[in-house]
Amino acid sequence: AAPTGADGRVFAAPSTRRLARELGVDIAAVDGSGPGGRVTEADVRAAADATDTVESGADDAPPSGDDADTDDTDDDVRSAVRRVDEEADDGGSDATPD
Amino acid sequence: MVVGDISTGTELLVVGGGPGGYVAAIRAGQLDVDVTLVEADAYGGTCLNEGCIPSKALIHVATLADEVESAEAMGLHARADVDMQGLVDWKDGVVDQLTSGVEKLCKANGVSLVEGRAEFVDGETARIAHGGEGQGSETVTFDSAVIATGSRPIELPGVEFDGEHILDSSDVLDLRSVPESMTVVGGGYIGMELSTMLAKLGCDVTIVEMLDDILPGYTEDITRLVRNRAESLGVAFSFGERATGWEPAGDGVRLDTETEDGETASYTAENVLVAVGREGAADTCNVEALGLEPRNDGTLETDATTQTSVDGIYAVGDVAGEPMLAHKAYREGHVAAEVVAGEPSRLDYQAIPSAVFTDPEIGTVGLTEAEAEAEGFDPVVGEMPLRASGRALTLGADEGFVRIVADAETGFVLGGQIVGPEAAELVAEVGLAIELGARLEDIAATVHTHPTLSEAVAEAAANARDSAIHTLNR
Amino acid sequence: MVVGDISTGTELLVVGGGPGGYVAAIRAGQLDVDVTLVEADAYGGTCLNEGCIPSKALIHVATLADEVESAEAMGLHARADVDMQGLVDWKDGVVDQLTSGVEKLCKANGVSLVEGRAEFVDGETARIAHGGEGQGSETVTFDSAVIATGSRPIELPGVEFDGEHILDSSDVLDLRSVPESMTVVGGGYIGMELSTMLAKLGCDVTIVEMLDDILPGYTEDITRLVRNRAESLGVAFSFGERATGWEPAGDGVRLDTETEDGETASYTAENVLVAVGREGAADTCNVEALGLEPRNDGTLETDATTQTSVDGIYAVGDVAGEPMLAHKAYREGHVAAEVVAGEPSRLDYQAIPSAVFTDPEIGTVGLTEAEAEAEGFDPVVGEMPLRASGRALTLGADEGFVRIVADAETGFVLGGQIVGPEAAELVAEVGLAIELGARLEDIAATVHTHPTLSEAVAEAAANARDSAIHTLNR
Ligand SMILES: Cc1cc2nc3c(=O)[nH]c(=O)nc-3n(C[C@H](O)[C@H](O)[C@H](O)COP(=O)(O)OP(=O)(O)OC[C@H]3O[C@@H](n4cnc5c(N)ncnc54)[C@H](O)[C@@H]3O)c2cc1C
Ligand SMILES: Cc1cc2nc3c(=O)[nH]c(=O)nc-3n(C[C@H](O)[C@H](O)[C@H](O)COP(=O)(O)OP(=O)(O)OC[C@H]3O[C@@H](n4cnc5c(N)ncnc54)[C@H](O)[C@@H]3O)c2cc1C
Repeated sequence: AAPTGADGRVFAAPSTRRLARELGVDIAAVDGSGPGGRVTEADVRAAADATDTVESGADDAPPSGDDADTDDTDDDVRSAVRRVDEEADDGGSDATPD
Repeated sequence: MVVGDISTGTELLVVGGGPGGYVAAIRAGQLDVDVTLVEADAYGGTCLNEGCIPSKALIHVATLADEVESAEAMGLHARADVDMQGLVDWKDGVVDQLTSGVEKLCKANGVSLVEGRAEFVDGETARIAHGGEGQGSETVTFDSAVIATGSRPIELPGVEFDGEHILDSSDVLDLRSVPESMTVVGGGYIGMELSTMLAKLGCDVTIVEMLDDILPGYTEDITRLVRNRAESLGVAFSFGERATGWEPAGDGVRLDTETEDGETASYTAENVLVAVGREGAADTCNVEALGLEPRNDGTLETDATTQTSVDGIYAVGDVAGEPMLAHKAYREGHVAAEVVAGEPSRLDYQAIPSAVFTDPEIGTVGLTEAEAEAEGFDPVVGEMPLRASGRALTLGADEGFVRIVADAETGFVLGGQIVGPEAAELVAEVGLAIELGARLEDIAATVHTHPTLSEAVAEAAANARDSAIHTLNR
Repeated sequence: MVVGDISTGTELLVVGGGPGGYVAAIRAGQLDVDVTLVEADAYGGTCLNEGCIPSKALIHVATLADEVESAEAMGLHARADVDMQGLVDWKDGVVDQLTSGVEKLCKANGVSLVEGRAEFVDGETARIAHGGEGQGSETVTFDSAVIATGSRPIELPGVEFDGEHILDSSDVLDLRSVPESMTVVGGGYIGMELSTMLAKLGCDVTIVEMLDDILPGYTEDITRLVRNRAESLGVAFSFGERATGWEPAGDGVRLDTETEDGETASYTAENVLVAVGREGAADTCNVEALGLEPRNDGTLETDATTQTSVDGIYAVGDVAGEPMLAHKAYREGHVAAEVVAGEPSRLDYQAIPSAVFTDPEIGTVGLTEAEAEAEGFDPVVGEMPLRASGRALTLGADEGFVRIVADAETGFVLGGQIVGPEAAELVAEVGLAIELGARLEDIAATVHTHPTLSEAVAEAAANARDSAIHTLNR
């Protein structure tokens, strides 16, 4: 039997989980707006924005940016920003049975 | 080079060049960490030299020989002889190609390679004893270290390995001829894979297992298929017996066993393979100098960053505990390197897949129905039997199934159990679905190529939604 | 039963019991639509009786025989003889099992089955002529109809099929012995699959193709691998030649060809297979009575609900046009049934995968790099050559690759091209990624079982992100 992930079971893509860590968001505490309650990148970003306004970051994950200076990571952060809009309308797949 | 006098510094010291260690080193190199990899024996570790790769190479050829000899019903009449020496030589060539590939990849990614056995001196220094007489040693100072020293087969008291009568899995992968008979102690995945392979090569195999079934952790509807097929290949099983000792008997070995009730039995064969599990090898590099204490099974405790209880000291792969699988080692090595490089990496996978390369093959990932219940889900299960799969029938295979476990409420895919040809490959799609938080509908609505076995994955997902086409819905 | 006098009513009439039709009927039955399926010949259509299934059954056995006879380097010495009659008998058994399965599944899902040829009389009536002399006919009235009459091989003027000298693919799948030689007209996927199979069974094959390469639609780095392997199996190629006519020649056939420049050539062999594509069979059921006009290639135009230009009349499968693949037919049948049942179903897939069961096997899904560019993406491509895959080497296979195409900006997976063992299976994971809108990172971050070919999918995705471990990054 395989162990579950060390962060617990979260229904979100690996890229979304990584984004949450970069933004200092505890993804387990995010309410998912995707199909079935899946956590989307937009949800994570909204949670990050909400946290920012009260000026407190989750202490579990290191902040993104300065020390994560690989091309990979920077690209992903940039591209993820652009994708928020696209991700927002994937709730529509609920509408098609089977 | 002045022998015995060299002292170098490195940002990251990786001890052990198996799947855990070499991946950590390569990934660290990619992230511009100054990294040194020390390997005492052979690059690629157990996996490439005496584990995954050699076993699968031998299994492939044994299976091909058996398959073609049992294909009369398909109009194929064949006689196949395996020359074990030739087979092992070919396997050695495959291993050499891959281990030299690992060496090249390390170098290309900027990893400094050192051959020798590393032992920690303190939290920032290790001594590396070079192999062979008078090869001397060197000292390395490091900022961080990854312990990737792997595991070794567990030895049974009274039935110690001697490489001649009592063999471990590595010995079996280097046989120069097929023994007429073998007693195999242990019906775990290594015991079952090698027993099936040996039986297909014509060896009379008897499996002695302490528990009352093979393949612990797998449900009975899976183990039964593997047991039945092994029996039809001539493998005999004795359950509930513990090996206690052995005697030479003629040219072979008499193995003595005992049940829990004290009943004894004995099995005589050309040799004995003991495959009763593996234990961590945390004891090869003096971890005590770091302030670490291995657990009873020789493994080290780690957290989601792969870090041990000591800051800056990481452990990955078999030495970091179960599941002792190469791809778990890969992932841990990857995460360790990224954490050392300052990335927000974590072991955050939902599931580690497993495969057993028996006949039929098994591929599983995530939760079984019972596990899903235990985790508090209300599971729904979909199944597609292979006898209803066109592709399976064209392969002459009709035993096995694809089973998908999901959460009834949300449809989220939680697990998959697959038995049959290419099960280890097919489980990849289910694994991706689990990681992505995909739902049954997502798999069922994805168009799958006809005729393939992967269609059975989609049909199983549809079956859980009562909309399968090629199998009856519940 | 009073012959010729029966008149029944049904909500949904499905004409044709191939993959398109039987899936439409079963799905409609599941959704409690009153459905009647009419089949003139054999349940399962082309796919089960003379297409996908029989071809793959024969290919499997021919490949097994060839593989085992070329395994000396692995220590496996074998001699394999295929008795074509036995092989075809076995294949017929597989087909029977599957076609009777389709019949049972139809019944279990409440589908009324009628054997006979349906012709439309008007927009709500069809006449069904029962097979055989004096079997009479019946009239069926319907609310909606699905046309699923499939396709047939295109006939070449001057080289018409006669089942003896000039064969179609169905004839080749029913050969009672392996011909010594065969000229194959057409290097598309059917021509290439059957040529490879015949060559492996010992037939001397010459392929005559009008274009200048095999497998139109595939890139040259893929077709080259298939061409080279076919050549090493003894297949000869003549490109740029059009078949113009034939003559009996001794016990065989002399096929005449012409280039664009008017140069002529001829090829003599035991027989000729013509496999130059398929055309829709919209002309079998008098669609004109519905007010429909088939296109030049015998297919009908449909929309995303599978509906034709006439309300309530749907067309699915080969008769609805390219790609003429069974799994495209399945999906269209599924959607047609759901639309008839009032569900908001649409053909909304992102990609239809394809496989070619040549040697090596090809599996593709979604966009190639060039197609992605043409669609306005800035594509990034990741690749993992199989010679760097441990699993591939243990299978004795090192030609081929996994290639993943993604959008550079977002990382969204757009396509995959896979060449090598189990390519048709492996492409399933890439298809799921495309449908789910997954990113390269998602595939790369999913733990894949070692040792499997599916790891190469993850490595290709990682390679596109410059973080592959087992292959060099660009
Ligand atoms: C027969 C068999 C079949 C298997 N089949 C599979 C399979 O199909 N799939 C799968 O996933 N797993 C399989 N495994 C398990 C797999 O081999 C291990 O999980 C994997 O090798 C663990 O990798 P690792 O890097 O942790 O350790 P290892 O591969 O054991 O590598 C450890 C390395 O560290 C070196 N080392 C140890 N101490 C020191 C030191 N002090 N200084 C320097 N170097 C040191 C060793 O020489 C060794 O090379 C199999 C194992 C066996 C035995
Ligand atoms: C050699 C070969 C290999 C192939 N391999 C593959 C493969 O590997 N993968 C793949 O996806 N596809 C493959 N195909 C293509 C595949 O077979 C077709 O795409 C598929 O069968 C199309 O299904 P269909 O239901 O549209 O039509 P068909 O399968 O052609 O079925 C149509 C049915 O309608 C019946 N019919 C026609 N007119 C009437 C009428 N008026 N009344 C009653 N019944 C009627 C016919 O008897 C027939 O049974 C292959 C084809 C060939 C020839």
